[in-house]
Amino acid sequence: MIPDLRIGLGEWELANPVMTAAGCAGSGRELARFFDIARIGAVVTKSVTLEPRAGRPAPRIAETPSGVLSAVGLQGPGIDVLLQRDLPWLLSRGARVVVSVAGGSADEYAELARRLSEAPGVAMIEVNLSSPDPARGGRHFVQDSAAAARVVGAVRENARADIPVFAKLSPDVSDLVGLAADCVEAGADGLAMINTVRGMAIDADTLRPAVAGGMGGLSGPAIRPIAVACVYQVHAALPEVPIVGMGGVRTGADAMEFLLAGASAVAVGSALFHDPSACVRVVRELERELVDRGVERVGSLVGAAHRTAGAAGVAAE
Amino acid sequence: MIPDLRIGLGEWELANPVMTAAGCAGSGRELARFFDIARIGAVVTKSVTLEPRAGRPAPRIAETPSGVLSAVGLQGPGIDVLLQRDLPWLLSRGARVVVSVAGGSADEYAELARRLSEAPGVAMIEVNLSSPDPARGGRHFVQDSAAAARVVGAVRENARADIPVFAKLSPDVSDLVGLAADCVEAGADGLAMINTVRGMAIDADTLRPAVAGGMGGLSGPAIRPIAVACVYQVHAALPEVPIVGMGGVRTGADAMEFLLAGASAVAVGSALFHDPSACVRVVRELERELVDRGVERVGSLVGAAHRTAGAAGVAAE
Amino acid sequence: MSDVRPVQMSSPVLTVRQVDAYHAITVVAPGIAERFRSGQFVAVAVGGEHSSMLTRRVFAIHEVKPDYGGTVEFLFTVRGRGTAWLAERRSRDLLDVIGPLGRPFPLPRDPVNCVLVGGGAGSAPLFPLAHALRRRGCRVDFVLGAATASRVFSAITARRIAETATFTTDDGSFGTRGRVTDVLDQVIDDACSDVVYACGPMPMLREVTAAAARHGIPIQVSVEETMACGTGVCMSCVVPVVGEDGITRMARACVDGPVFRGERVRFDDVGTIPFDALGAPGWKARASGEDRAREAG
Amino acid sequence: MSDVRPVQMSSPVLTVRQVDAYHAITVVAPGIAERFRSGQFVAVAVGGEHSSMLTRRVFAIHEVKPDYGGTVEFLFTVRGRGTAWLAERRSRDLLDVIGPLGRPFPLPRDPVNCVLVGGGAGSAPLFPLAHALRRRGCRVDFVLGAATASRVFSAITARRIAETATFTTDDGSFGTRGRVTDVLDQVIDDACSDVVYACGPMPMLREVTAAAARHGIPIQVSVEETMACGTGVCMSCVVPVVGEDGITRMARACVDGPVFRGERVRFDDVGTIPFDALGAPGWKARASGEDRAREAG
Ligand SMILES: Cc1cc2nc3c(=O)[nH]c(=O)nc-3n(C[C@H](O)[C@H](O)[C@H](O)COP(=O)(O)OP(=O)(O)OC[C@H]3O[C@@H](n4cnc5c(N)ncnc54)[C@H](O)[C@@H]3O)c2cc1C
Ligand SMILES: Cc1cc2nc3c(=O)[nH]c(=O)nc-3n(C[C@H](O)[C@H](O)[C@H](O)COP(=O)(O)OP(=O)(O)OC[C@H]3O[C@@H](n4cnc5c(N)ncnc54)[C@H](O)[C@@H]3O)c2cc1C
Ligand SMILES: Cc1cc2nc3c(=O)[nH]c(=O)nc-3n(C[C@H](O)[C@H](O)[C@H](O)COP(=O)(O)O)c2cc1C
Ligand SMILES: Cc1cc2nc3c(=O)[nH]c(=O)nc-3n(C[C@H](O)[C@H](O)[C@H](O)COP(=O)(O)O)c2cc1C
Ligand code: FES
Ligand code: FES
Repeated sequence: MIPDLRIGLGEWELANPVMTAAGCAGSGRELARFFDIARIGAVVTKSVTLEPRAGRPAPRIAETPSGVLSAVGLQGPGIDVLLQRDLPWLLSRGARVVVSVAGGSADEYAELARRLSEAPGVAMIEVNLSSPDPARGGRHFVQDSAAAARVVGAVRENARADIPVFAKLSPDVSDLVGLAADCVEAGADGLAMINTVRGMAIDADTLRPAVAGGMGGLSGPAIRPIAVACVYQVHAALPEVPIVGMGGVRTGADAMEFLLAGASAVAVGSALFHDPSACVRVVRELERELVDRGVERVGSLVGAAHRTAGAAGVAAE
Repeated sequence: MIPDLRIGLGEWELANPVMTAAGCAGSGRELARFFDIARIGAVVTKSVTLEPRAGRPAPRIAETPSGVLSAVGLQGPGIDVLLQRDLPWLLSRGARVVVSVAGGSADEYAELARRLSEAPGVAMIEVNLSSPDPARGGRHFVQDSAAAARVVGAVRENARADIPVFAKLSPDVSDLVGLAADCVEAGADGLAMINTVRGMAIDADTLRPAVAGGMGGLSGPAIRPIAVACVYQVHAALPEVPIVGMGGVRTGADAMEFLLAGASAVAVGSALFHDPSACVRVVRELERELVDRGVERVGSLVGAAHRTAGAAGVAAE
Repeated sequence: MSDVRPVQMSSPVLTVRQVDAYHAITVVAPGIAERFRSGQFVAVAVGGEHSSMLTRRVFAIHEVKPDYGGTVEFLFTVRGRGTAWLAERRSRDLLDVIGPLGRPFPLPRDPVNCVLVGGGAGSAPLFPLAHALRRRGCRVDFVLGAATASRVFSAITARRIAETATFTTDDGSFGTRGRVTDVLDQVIDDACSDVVYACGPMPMLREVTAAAARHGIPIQVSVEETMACGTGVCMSCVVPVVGEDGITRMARACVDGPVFRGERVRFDDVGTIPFDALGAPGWKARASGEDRAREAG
Repeated sequence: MSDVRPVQMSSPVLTVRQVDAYHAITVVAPGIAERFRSGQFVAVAVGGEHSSMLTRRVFAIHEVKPDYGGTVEFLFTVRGRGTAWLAERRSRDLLDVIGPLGRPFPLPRDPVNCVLVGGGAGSAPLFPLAHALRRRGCRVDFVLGAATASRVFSAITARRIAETATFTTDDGSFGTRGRVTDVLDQVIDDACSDVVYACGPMPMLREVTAAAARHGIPIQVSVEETMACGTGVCMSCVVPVVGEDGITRMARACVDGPVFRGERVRFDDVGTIPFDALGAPGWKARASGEDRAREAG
C-alpha cells in the first residue's frame, strides 16, 4: 500500500503536508543544494517586508536544551527582490510557494498583498503577526486581537481572491482561541501556528544575554508540547479552519503528532538548521508511519486525537 | 577563596540559594535517602490543600525533548497530615521548610495560612496560584490578576507576620509583569516563578493525549529560556522584589543564569526526577562557578545581566 | 518506602549480551548489589550527558553476583528511544544507575511451597526470588508465559532452579498454547502451593490474583506502571491500592511497591481514580486526621 | 554561495588524535573530500541521535586524503559542550557531517608570492591552501601566532611546506614574543609578498588587513562568526560587508564567506548593524530594486 499523502488546506491541495517554516529556509536555493524542493508540500519564504531590512546585530542565535533561541529581526531584501529574483527562481524549480509577509502597519501589509497578487505563482500568503506595531509602542500585532484582525482583514481585502490567506499566530497571548477566531472572522482562510515563544538565555562567560538585544524567540523540539497544545485547543474550538502546525517538528512521528492534534499540514523550521534535508525526510518518515499503521489517507489522521481523548482539561499543579 | 553562598530573600536569609521546587521533592523523605536535606537552602513541599486529594489518573507524565509533561493534579494527603507528619519530620532533619499552598477559593487559602501560622517552623509560604478557581469555570487564579491578588492578600492577612509570603506565577498569562505587580501590591513579599507551561503530547501508538486528560504542564530544561525571560522581565520592572527562579535548573551554571537574570534563589524541580541529588550538586557546582570567576558573594550576581545588557527589546520574526 | 537506602552510581558496563529477544546488561555496582533484595529494580539514565531524555528507565534486577565487588544484571526488550539507546551500549561505557529501589518480595518465614508466575520480560525478578526461596528451603514451581517461543524467559534456568517449570505461549510455539492462567490452577493443585508470586502485565496479574483467591492462598504481585523517576518524587506511577484500613489510596508503584499483596490492588480501576479513593472527587471525609496520616507513602 | 553542492553524510571516524592542545578527527567522507577546495569547512552534528544540542559545529577542513575513497580531517580545541563531546569520539563511531561548505580561498592564476597568516586553531585552513598554492608554483611564507607554545599550530608542517615560517607567541614561549602583526611587515618586505591570506580572530584579521593595505597588496580573510547551521538558512552568522556597489550588507559568513576580501569587511562594525547598511534603520532607499537584487546571498 502506498498511502495517499495529498491533503487539502481549505481550497488548496498539497501533494504532501510538509512545508518549510517561514524564515528557516533561506531563499530556497540553500536547501535546493540538498534536495529537490518541488518534492515537498510547499516552500514558505522568510517574512518579506516592503523595504529591505538589515535585521538585528550578532549574536543572533543561541543553543538551548533541545531548542534554539533566535533574534534575527526579519533581515531580508524587501518585496522587490523577492518578486524579481527569489520567487521566479522558486517557481522555475517547480516549488509551491507560500509568501510570508510582515509590516509595520495594516497599510504596509495591504500593499504587500497587492504586490504579491500581481505576481504569478504565489500559492498562499501567510501573515506574520509577530511584527512590532509602532502605533502601540512596538507591541506585536498578535498581542492585540483587534490589531491582528485589522491586519488580516487588510491582507484578505487586497489579495487576489484565489490566493488563500493564513494568519500566523504566536503562543505568547492570553487568549489564543479568541485571537484565532478574530483572525478567521476578519477573513483568514486558515491559521499557521506557532511562531517562536518568548525566551532568553544568559551567557555565563560574558554575563550578558546570549542574543543581542536580550529577548529572543524559542523554537525547536523544546516547544513542541506547547505548539501541539495550541493546535489542539484551536482545532477543538474551530474544527473547520485549516491549520498549518509547527514548532519542533523534526521527524515523521512529530509531524503525525500535529496532524492528530488537528493540523492539516506541518512546517519544519529550526530542524532545518540541523538537517537541511529534514523536510523530505519527514515526508518519507510520515509515509512510513502511515504504512506501519495501515492508514491509507493522511487526511484521516487530522484531528484524530480529539476523537479518542476525553475532555482535555487543564491540569493544576 | 570559599565564596559566600548566603543570600537574602527579603527579610529571610538562606544558607545557599538552592531549593527544591514544589511538587518535585515528595515528602522530603524520598530525597533524604540521597543527601542531607539540611544542606540545601530550603525544602518546598508539594502544594498542600485543606482536604486530601487523589490527583489525576495515570498516565500522568510523558517525556518530551529536554522536558517533562505532567498532570499530577495536586495529589496529597491534605494539611492535617502535613502538620502532623511531614512538617515535623522535615524540621527534625534540620531542613528549612517552605510550604506551598493551593485551594479552590481565597477562603481556603486563608484557612491554610492560618493553620500554617499556628505550626512552628514554617519558614515561608508559597502561594501556588495555578489552581483552578471554581468560581470562574476552572480558570486558574493566576489567569486573572484580580483573583490572584485576592488570594495573595488573603494569605498575607492570615499568615503570621514573620512568615514571608511568596506568590508563584505561571508564564501562561498575557501580562506577567502586571500580574507580578498586582501580587506585590496585594502583599506578596516575593515571587516564585515559573510554574509549568501549558503543553500537550500525543502518543502515536494510542493516538491519544499522552497524559490523561489531555493538557499537561511542561517543565525541565526545555522551558529554561522561557523562565529566564520571565525572571528578567519581572526583575527589570520590580527590582526590589525578591524572586525565586525556576524552570529547567539542572546544573550550577543554570542556577547562575537565573541569578544573573534577577532571581535571588533558584528551585530545582524535574531535574530531581533524573538526579535525586541534583540540589546538592547544584550548590556544589554553583560554588565552583563562583570560584572560577573570582566572585566572592553569590549575592553580587543577582541581576547582573541587567547591568551589562542594552535595552532588552522583543525580537520580531 | 523500603528502609534500605538506594545509591546512585556511575557504573561501568561489564557485558552486553543478547539472549533471544532480550538484551542483558551487567554493570559493576557494588553498592547496589550488596543492598539488593529480590523484587527490587534499578533506574537508569539514558542518552548520555547531553541527552534530551530526562526521565529514568526502570528495570527489574535479574541477577547480582559478587564479582568485581558486586555486579547487577538487568534484561530488557527494546520498546522506545531509551531502550534502543541502552541496546547500543558496549562494555566499559558508564551507566548512571540508581538502586536498589522499591519494596522487595516479602519472603516466607517457613519452608513453604511457592509458585512463581511470570509473563515475558516481567519474569526477570522471579529468578533471584527463586534462589532466595530455595535458600530458605522452599519448594519453587515456575509458570512462565510469553507471546512466542523467543520471548520465553530463561527456560533452562527456570527448569534448573525449580521443582517444575510450566511454559505457555500465545502461539503454541513453546509449551502449552494459551495463557499462564490456563495452567496455573493445575500447578497449584499439583504442587500444593502455599503462596503465589507474580510479575507481568496488569491484566495477567488480575487473573493470577483471582486464581490465588480461588485457592485461598496469599499472593504477592509486582506491578508495572509507567515510571519517570523510580525514586518516589514525580508521582507518575500511581496505582489504586486498598490500605489496611479499607481506604483506597493512589499508591506509588516505585516506593510503596512495586510489590503489593495482590488482593489489595484494584486492578479494574488501574488508570482511573476510583470514586471512593482518598481525596477523589467522590470521596467523603469520613475519618479524622489521624487516619489520614496512614496515607500511602 | 559556492556552486559546489555540499553533501550530508554519516561518516565513520577513522582516527582521533591529540596533538598538543588540539584534537584531530579524521572521517571517511569521499563525497566531501572530492569536492573540497581550501578554505572550506564542515558542519558536524553533536551529541548523538537523542542529543539536546540542535545546532551544528563548524570546523575548517585541515586536510583531505584519497585513502578509503576520501578522508577529511579537522582539528579543534575543546570550548563548550559540542567540542567536549567530539573529543570523546572513538574510531568507528559515526559522525553526521555536511561539507564542503563556504566560499573557498580564491587562488591566484599566476605563481605569485603568498603570505599566509594564522592565529591558533584558526590556522587550520591555511595548510591545504599552502599545498594548493605550491602546486601552482607560488611562493608560500607562513606567519603563525598563538597564545603559547602548545597552541602553535603544526609548526613542523609549516616549515616543511613554506619558504619561511615565522612564529609568534603572546608569552614568548615559542618564536617571537608578540603578535603576528609585529612581524608581518618584515615578512612581506623580505618575501616580496604579492598577496595575503589570513585566518583567525576578528581583531587579528583587522590588523592584518591594515598591514596589507599599507603594503598595497590584496588580502583574503577567512572570518569566524558564530554559526548555527553552516548552510545559509539560519541567518545567525552575519558580518557587515561592503559590496561592489559600495553598499554594506549583512552577509552570511557561512555561504557568502567565510572568505572575503579583507578590505570589504567592516571589522570595526562587527557585532553591530552599521547605520548605513542596506535595510538598517538609518539606511535611505537610494537605489532602485535592481540594485537591491545584488543583495548578499
Ligand atoms: C518495576 C518495573 C520493572 C521493569 N522491569 C523491566 C525489565 O526487567 N525488563 C524490561 O524490558 N522492561 C522492564 N520494565 C519496563 C521498562 O521500564 C520500559 O520498557 C522502559 O522504561 C521503556 O523505555 P523506552 O525508553 O524504551 O520507552 P519510552 O516509551 O520512550 O519511555 C518513555 C518514558 O516512559 C516510561 N515507560 C514507558 N513504558 C514503561 C513501562 N512499561 N514501565 C515503566 N515505565 C515505562 C519510561 O521509563 C520513560 O520514562 C519495568 C517496568 C517497571 C515499572
Ligand atoms: C568558518 C569557521 C571555521 C572554524 N574552524 C575551526 C577549527 O578548525 N577548529 C576549531 O577548533 N574551531 C573552529 N571554529 C570554531 C568552532 O566552530 C567552535 O569552537 C565550536 O563551534 C564551538 O562549539 P562548542 O559546542 O564547543 O561550543 P558552544 O559554545 O557550546 O557552542 C554553541 C553554539 O555556538 C556556536 N559557536 C560557538 N562558538 C563559535 C565559534 N567560535 N565559531 C562558530 N560557531 C561558534 C556553535 O557552533 C554552536 O552552534 C570555526 C568557526 C568557523 C565559523
Ligand atoms: C531563525 C528563525 C527565523 C525565523 N523567521 C521567521 C519569519 O521571518 N517569519 C515567521 O513568521 N516566522 C519566523 N520564524 C518562526 C518559524 O517560522 C516557526 O514558527 C518557529 O521557529 C517554530 O518552528 P520550529 O520549532 O520548527 O522552528 C523564525 C524562526 C527562526 C528560528
Ligand atoms: C510532577 C510535577 C508536579 C508539580 N507540582 C507542583 C505543585 O504541587 N505546586 C507548584 O506550585 N508547582 C508544582 N510543579 C511545578 C514546579 O514546582 C516548577 O515550577 C516547574 O516544574 C518548573 O521547574 P522545573 O523545570 O525545574 O521542573 C510541579 C511540577 C512537576 C513536573
Ligand atoms: S516513578 Fe516517580 S514517583 Fe514513582
Ligand atoms: S550559520 Fe546559519 S546562516 Fe550561516
